[in-house]
Parts: sequence; C-alpha cells; structure tokens
Amino acid sequence: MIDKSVASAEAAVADIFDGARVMIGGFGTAGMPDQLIDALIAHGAKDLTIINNNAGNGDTGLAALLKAKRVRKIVCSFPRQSDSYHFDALYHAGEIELELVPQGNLAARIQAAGAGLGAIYTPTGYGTLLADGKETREIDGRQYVLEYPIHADFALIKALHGDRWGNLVYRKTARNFGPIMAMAAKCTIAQVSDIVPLGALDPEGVVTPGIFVQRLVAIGNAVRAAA
Amino acid sequence: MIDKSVASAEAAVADIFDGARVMIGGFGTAGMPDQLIDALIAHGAKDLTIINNNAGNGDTGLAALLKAKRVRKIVCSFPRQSDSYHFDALYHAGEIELELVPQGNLAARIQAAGAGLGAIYTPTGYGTLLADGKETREIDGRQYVLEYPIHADFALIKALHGDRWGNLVYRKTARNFGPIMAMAAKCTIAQVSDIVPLGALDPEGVVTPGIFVQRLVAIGNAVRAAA
Amino acid sequence: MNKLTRDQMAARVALDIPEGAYVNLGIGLPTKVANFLPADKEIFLQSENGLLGMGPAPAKGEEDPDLINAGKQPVTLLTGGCYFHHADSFAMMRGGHLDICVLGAFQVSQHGDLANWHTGAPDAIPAVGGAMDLAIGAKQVFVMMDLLTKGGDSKLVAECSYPLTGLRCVSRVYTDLAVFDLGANGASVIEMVDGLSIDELRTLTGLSLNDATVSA
Amino acid sequence: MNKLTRDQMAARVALDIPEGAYVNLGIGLPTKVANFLPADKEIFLQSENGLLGMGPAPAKGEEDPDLINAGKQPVTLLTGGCYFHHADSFAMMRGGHLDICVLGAFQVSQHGDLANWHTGAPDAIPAVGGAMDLAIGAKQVFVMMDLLTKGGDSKLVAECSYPLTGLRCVSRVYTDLAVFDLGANGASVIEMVDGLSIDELRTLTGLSLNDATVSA
Repeated sequence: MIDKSVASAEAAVADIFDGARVMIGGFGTAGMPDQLIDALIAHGAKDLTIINNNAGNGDTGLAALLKAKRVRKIVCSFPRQSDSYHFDALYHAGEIELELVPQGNLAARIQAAGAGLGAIYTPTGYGTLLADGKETREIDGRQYVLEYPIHADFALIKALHGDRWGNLVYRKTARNFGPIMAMAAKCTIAQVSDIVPLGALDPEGVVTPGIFVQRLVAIGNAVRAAA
Repeated sequence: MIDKSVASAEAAVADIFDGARVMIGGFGTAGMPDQLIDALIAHGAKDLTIINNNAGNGDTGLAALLKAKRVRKIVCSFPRQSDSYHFDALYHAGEIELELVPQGNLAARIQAAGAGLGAIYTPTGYGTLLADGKETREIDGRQYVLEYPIHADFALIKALHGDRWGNLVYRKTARNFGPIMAMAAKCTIAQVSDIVPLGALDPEGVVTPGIFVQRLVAIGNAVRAAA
Repeated sequence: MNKLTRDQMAARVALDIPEGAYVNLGIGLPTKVANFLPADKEIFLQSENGLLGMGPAPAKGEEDPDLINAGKQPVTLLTGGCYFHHADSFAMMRGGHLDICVLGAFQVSQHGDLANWHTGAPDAIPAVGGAMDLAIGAKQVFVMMDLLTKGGDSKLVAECSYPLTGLRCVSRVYTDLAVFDLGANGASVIEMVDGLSIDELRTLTGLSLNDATVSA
Repeated sequence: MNKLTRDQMAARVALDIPEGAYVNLGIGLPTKVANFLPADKEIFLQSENGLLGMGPAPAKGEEDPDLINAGKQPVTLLTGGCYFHHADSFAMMRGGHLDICVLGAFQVSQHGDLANWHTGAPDAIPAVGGAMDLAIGAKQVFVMMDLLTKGGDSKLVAECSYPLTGLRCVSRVYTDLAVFDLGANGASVIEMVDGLSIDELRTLTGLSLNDATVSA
C-alpha cells in the first residue's frame, strides 16, 4: 500500500539540504505553507535558493525564513510590499541575491520545467530591463525573449485536501502556484488541512494528480486567521 | 446578460469559412463533437485544415468530414487505424496533405498557442524523421527541437456540462484535447450534453473557464452508443 | 477648467467597457473602475492570482484570506466565476484572451510604450509582478493616470525616460484632463475637460497632438 | 531451449516494476504486463489520453466509450485515480515524472536507440501517436519484443535500420530468449532462457554482448 503521508512537517522537510533550490507556493500569504516553512526553519538548512512570487510578508512564513538568514537567493516577481521589511533589510545590506522575473514568465518557466521543455519564447518583458542580455527572436512579426525553465529540488505547497496517493485539491485563490510548482520540483511536499480517504476526491476534480506529490502532511484545520 | 448558448449546431458553425483552420477535439471517438461535425458537413465549408489527434474512425464524425472531401490538410499524430479507411483512401490518392506530429508535441504546441508563446524547445522527436530540417539546440546537455504553436480559427469540442458563460466540465477521458484546443482557437464552439444554470458548476472544478469558449450548444443526453 | 476626480476618471473608463468583456483591472487607481461598471451588464473581471468572475469586496467580517485579488485585498467570487492556477491565469493574458486591461502608469509614450513598474531610482527595490504580462497580453491596454506629475511634468511623453514595462502596447490613455488614443501616428486627443483647448494640451504635454475630438 | 511465451515475457517485466511506480504500458504486447502486476502492490498505470490509476477492462456490458486507454479499448479507473487533459498528460511523460515506460519495438540498438513507429516502407501511412514522447520521457524505458523476426534477423542490432523513435533512450530489453541491459558500453546479457549460451546469443544477434548474467 502506498501512503505518501508523513507524520509531521519536521519529518517531511528533514532531507532539504544546504544550497537546495526550494519552491514555495503562495501569492502573498494565500497558499503559503507556513507549517512546512516553520519546520524548514527549525531544520536549519541554509544557503537556499527560494522561488516564490513574493519575498515574504510580515514576520511569518517566508519572511521568517528570510529573517533567519537561510536564503542566499530569491527568484520572484514582486519582492517589495508594504510588509516585506525583512527582505528589504537583507537586500539593502547586500545579503541576498534577487532574480526578478515577470510573474507570467515565472509561471511559464515553472510550468516548462514540469513539462520537460528546454526553453520557451515569451513576449513578456521584450524590450525591457528584465530582458537585458537575453536572446530574442522575431516570430511571425512579434518579438519574443528566450527564457529557460525553473527547476527545483523541493516544492513546499499548501492544499486543502489530499489523499494517500498524493492527489490534491486546493481552496479558492490559494491554488495559485501550487499545481505548477508540484510539477517542477523533484520532491513536492504538500501541507493539507486533512488527508481524506482514497476515493473521496472526485476524479474529475483532482487538480494535482498524485504523481506530482511525493509527501503530504495533515496540519489540521489550520486556516490562517486574517492578518 | 451574457448567454453564449446558441440554438443549434448548424447556427454555431455557420461562419466557418472555406480554408479555415479547425481544431476538433477527441481521441478516437471519445470527446469527438459529432453533432458539430455533422453541422459543419451540412454547412459546406471546404479546403479546411483540421487539427485532431487522429484522422477519423469508421464513417462518422471526422471520418465523414474527410469522406465529404472538405479537408485539404490534416495535422495529427496517429492517422492510421484499423478503421481509418476514408483517410487512407484520400492519402493514397494524394488528395489530402498530412502533417504528422508526435502526440505530446501536438498537445504542447496547441497549449503554447493558447498561452501566447512564440515557440518551444521540446525533446520529443529529436534525431528522428519528424524533426528533419527543424532547428535544434542543446540545452543543459540535452537536445531539443524548436517547435511552433498551432493556432486555429475555430475549435469544435465536446464537453459534459456547460453554463451560459461558457464554463465547461468534461466526462472521463473524453476531456483529452478539449481544454487546450479551447485556449488555442479564436472561436471555440462546444457541444455539451446539457447547459446547466450559472452556479451549478463547482468553481473549484471548472476545467475550461468561460473566457475560452465563445459558443455552446446543448445536444441533449446524446452519449454515443458503444460502437 | 475642471479636472476630473479619480472617481470621474474611473467612471469614464467604465463607459468604454462593453458587456461581456473580459477585463483585468491593475493594482491601484484602475481598481476603482469596478465601482462604476453598470450593474445591469455582465462584465468579467479577471485577477492574475487565479480567478475569473471577481466580485466586490466582502462585507466586514466576511473576508476570506484564501480569496484575494492581485493587490492581496479580500474579494468575492460571482456566481459563475471559477478558480485556476497561475500558469493558466497568465496564459489568459499572454494568449490574448483578455479584451481589456486597465493599468496605472508613471509614463506613457505617444506611440504606446508603457512605463509603470520602476522609477529607475538606484536604491529602489525593483518589483514587477504581473505588469509586463498585462501590458503585452490584452487586446486593448488602457492607461489611467493624472496627465501631469505633482511637479507639472507631462506623463504622456515623446519617449519614456523611466524603464519600460512594454513596447507599443497602450491603445488609450484616460487622464484627469483628456482622453488620448495612441498609435503609430502619435497621440490623438479624443476628449478634453471643459475649458481646456487642444493648444493648451499641446503646451502641457509638449507633444504635437492630433485633434480627434468630436464636436458635441 | 524454451522460448518464453508472451505471457511469460509479460510476467518477467512485471517482476521489475516496484510498488508505487508510475508506469505507462505501450499499445500492443506491453499491455499484457498489467495482467501480471501483483494484486497486493499498488502500481500506478498512466494512459496518455488523460488518466492515472487505470484499472482493468470492464465487465462485458459495462464499457464506457468515454473511458478508454491509449489503444482506444475500454478500461476502468481505480479508486484514487483521476483525469486530466492532454497537455498535462504529456507533461507527465516529457517532464520525467513516469518511472517506467514499457514499449514494443521493431528494432533496438545496442546503445538504446529505439525504432518502433515506422517500418520505412514507402507506401505506408506514417503514424507516431505518443511513441516519441514515451521514448524520451520516462526515467526508464523498457522494451518488450521477440528477439528475432520471423525471418530470423535479430531485432537487437548494432544500429537501427528503421526510422528512429528516440535516441539512446532504452535501458532494458526483455525478449523471449534473454534480457539485456543497454548503455554506452553496448548490450549486456543479464538473463537467458535455459539451454541458451551467451555465444549462441552472440551468433543470433551478431553483437559482442557483455556477459552480466549472475549464476543462480
């Protein structure tokens, strides 16, 4: 019998190594896997490259990981927010590297990694600073930038329900990057509100098939309180 | 009020013009929009380029369209089947052009069109006859073939339920190419078993958001009888 | 002359959004447009973080942290709306499926270049979000901004001095003083507030504006 | 010597599929492997047309034309299985998410080149389906075939003469006479049927096979 559930968030992240490339789901705090990030902080892995849409909010989740100085580089589209002060301080101190990627290119490059493509030509960013030095090509009269896939060693994502085969469904806009990050990482770890019996998820409604999920942890009905 | 439903399959396909590029959903007969194809045959548009996984089965659906000599070119992955005799006859008579595309490249190129990418590097087909003359590139030690998106003027697809905004859900493996063809065509026409009230489809379970569907036709509970 | 208020600008943009349009309203000022969409027409708002059919802000106490918009503010989902992941969401933009995108801007060039993501200040932390995707994806890109900076400089310019978001992507600019169509022939004025002349606008912008106003 | 029957070959392949593996069984002979997977282990069968967790053929009368496999035969879905569209299905393959793919072949080269889609006959209608995607996607590609053609020619060859499906992609070949591992050093025999010697195999194939058999 295959059961991908693990007993604790700590056990789920125990093999994340120093220098690992780690995708973290979420758009702001919606979909951010806080319990997995807390476990990662406790675990102690450092020199991480983090792929996320943002660069942390307030003092929890990704912001706490940044504050703990475990992140060498962040790949994101929108680091600067009203409450991104931990990132801001590290950035101004030159203690973190930033790769800024337009949000749609971030999504497309993650999806390309999951789908095994070698590169894509995207129109987004053409003629801007964010395409500086990148190869471009005119195709059918339109200009495109060559962009490469973004792979990761691990993805930490948050879903609503999962089953022991790793099938996942999400909740509202907390879905965001979860499904594509699950496809792009060698090892995807999902925190879910609860693990449901096999067959409880509608086969037509499964958003992430279990093949893309290696471990899942039930963290109880811990919907984050509104900040 | 927006209501994308149209009264009949005939009305839905009435503006398909001679020489149009038309995607037709389905893998074999599963997901093939027979009523829309019948309406297209009655409508009379000719010199069509058809994009489908196959090249017709038996005497109905796409096979009937081929038999009626409305198709100038077919783009597909697997034309030759035990019951593809109408295609076979046209092919051997030199009356139809065939562009053979590996199935995953077909899906990826359709998806790339829907997503606005200019081209993709895919590993599939590298070093084979089907990549002859195509541009290739080594990326991170692996060889890739440059492939361009496949766009269409129209997509004819089959879904299970739809609502007046065009949201769709599918049935089992009849889903296949429907969701990506809906994204890749300028005008997507869906035949559905029935049109349900707005809100009847679970917002978490909508497979094709209405933005990708321009028209839908309820064809009743006409699940094809097993051949 | 009477400058349009921000609400008046939003109402003016809303007039140009037809029923059935798929629309993305950018963060900031464009968000206001939602308040002026006619209640009797169905218009589909998309949010880059994965929803289509976005409804108004929830009642106090009804906020759901898992249901937010691109500005990370709580929103609602209309009956008939749906959720999807980020790659599908940006496929909607990049693939040309949105009819209209309304964005704020630092500068817009008379040929439609857009600068709205970075002031170029050397110590600023750059952040782009979905701006570059929105700029190049929608069938029509509308910009909504004050025509002049607080210092009196025109934000509609011959060539942008700020870092670009997208090239030749803006089709129409709604400002507090006038509405402009942009294109290969430069900027054309299609509307002005009462009491403003096109020559005054030419002076304010420093541009040789085409007159495309229609007499009432 | 006793050649393996097709069922014996299928059973032999099944021995190498561990619990929890994600597996695609190609059209034709490989389909038989499903019959020999141990009932007490959970193994996930993927079908290119959009399902994971494929179950056995339905009972007579229970066929559903909307639930078919890549060979367009009626199948069932296991509890815990799910459906997805074609782009996601081929992302599973091309993205390296499948552990094992089992394919038939016309020819396999000693370095792992695969030819299984086209005989090269000038009047044949070419059809490739998902063969090229399967060949290059899975972590391990197994081929299952008779070692010899009806005419006695080896299908394990120095270089394929038929049009290729994929380059250097096959890791193991299961035949009615022997099992071979393929790699940069050529083909290694890891098992033979009783009564067959490696020298006889070398004669049959015309290849300088490495001996990697393990004495019982």
